[in-house]
Amino acid sequence: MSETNEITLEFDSKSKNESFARMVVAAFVSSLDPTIEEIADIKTAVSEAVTNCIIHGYENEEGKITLKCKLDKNKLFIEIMDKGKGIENIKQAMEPLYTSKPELERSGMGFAFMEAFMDKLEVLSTPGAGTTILMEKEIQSAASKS
Amino acid sequence: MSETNEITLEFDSKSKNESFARMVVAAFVSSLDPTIEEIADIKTAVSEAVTNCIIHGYENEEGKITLKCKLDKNKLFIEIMDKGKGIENIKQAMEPLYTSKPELERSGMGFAFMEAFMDKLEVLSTPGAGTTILMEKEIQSAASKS
Amino acid sequence: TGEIKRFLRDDGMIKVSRTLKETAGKVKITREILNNKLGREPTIDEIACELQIETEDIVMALESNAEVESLYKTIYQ
Ligand SMILES: Nc1ncnc2c1ncn2[C@@H]1O[C@H](COP(=O)(O)OP(=O)(O)O)[C@@H](O)[C@H]1O
Ligand SMILES: Nc1ncnc2c1ncn2[C@@H]1O[C@H](COP(=O)(O)OP(=O)(O)O)[C@@H](O)[C@H]1O
Ligand SMILES: [Mg+2]
Ligand SMILES: [Mg+2]
Repeated sequence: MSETNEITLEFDSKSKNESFARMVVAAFVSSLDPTIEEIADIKTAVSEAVTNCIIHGYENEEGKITLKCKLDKNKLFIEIMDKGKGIENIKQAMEPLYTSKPELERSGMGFAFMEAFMDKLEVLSTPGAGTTILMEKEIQSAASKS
Repeated sequence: MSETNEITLEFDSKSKNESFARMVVAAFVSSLDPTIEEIADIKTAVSEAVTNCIIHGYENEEGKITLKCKLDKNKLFIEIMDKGKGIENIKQAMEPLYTSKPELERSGMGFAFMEAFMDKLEVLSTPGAGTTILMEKEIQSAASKS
Repeated sequence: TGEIKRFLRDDGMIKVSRTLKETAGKVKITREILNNKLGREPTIDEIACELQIETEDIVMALESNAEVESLYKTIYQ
């Protein structure tokens, strides 16, 4: 049996599914025996990405969000995709504190958190077509944790 | 926002994903605040169905398993599908204690458990094309539990 | 079929959310104890082993708690 494992989840763009998506990723990565801190970091990144799909991508209208997770040895790859309105200026969007919705009291720190809590972050987007977030994180094995 | 919620999950036919699929379904129904017994029942049914896909459907070869969950008010619908070898005689397969793999010390009680723990069970299968299990269960509302 | 169910378990009508909160509390304490003992963050399997519960239940219990803990640490440390 190969050492990779892959799942694809599609769910409705509803705020209650943010918690669900977070749990799915936590459940998926639990086979690598992570620490609670590693799980918390990953969940935060997933929350931020999924919230962005719901609030910015679909602007609270109905839509589908796709979450892909892949494990290759002890490396976790996460892809979160919406087919919403997309991002015009990705560089600006990724700047800490930048938000296009200050009226919603958004912190503008979503991308900053994803970058801080994961090893790698990539943002792909086409205005009018949607946004895809790619993230990577290596889970330390228990042996190398000490 | 409508009262239904739907997810589709696709995962590899690997035994460690049995636990994963169980957690996903538990996470999905958690918004209804079920009892321990309800969750245990649902998890058992999901485990049995997923194990069947892995052991019987794909006979431990690689393959994809699809899990769909839908909530309509407090009714949970679960669909578990493989594209494996299918079942020749569904009636026989569903008989308690029947197993086509006695050499693996299977109990032959998988379908019996799914029937016991869920409100409804339906088995669709085409030899050579795959098997789909449909299950339903109503989660008692918090109000009606006192 | 009700017979099989009663034979297998007798957890009655207790809500999952309640036991998950209890588990979350135990996990929190055990994490600290193991952290002190090992001199590093324990893994979830180590916590599960110490508490004699399933790793699955720990994963579920984590969600019932404040999951933004790690955020706070980063901002306010
Ligand atoms: N999935 C998305 N679809 C469309 N726009 C997005 C998406 N994700 C992020 N953005 C844009 O990037 C900006 C910055 O995102 P973020 O750092 O999470 O801050 P915030 O969500 O608080 O606004 C958002 O305000 C929005 O304009
Ligand atoms: N997904 C499936 N694909 C092919 N055959 C299946 C599948 N699920 C069940 N079966 C058949 O139905 C029989 C009975 O299943 P079950 O009641 O779960 O008992 P057991 O798994 O212990 O054999 C199996 O032995 C197998 O022949
Ligand atoms: Mg954001
Ligand atoms: Mg079986």
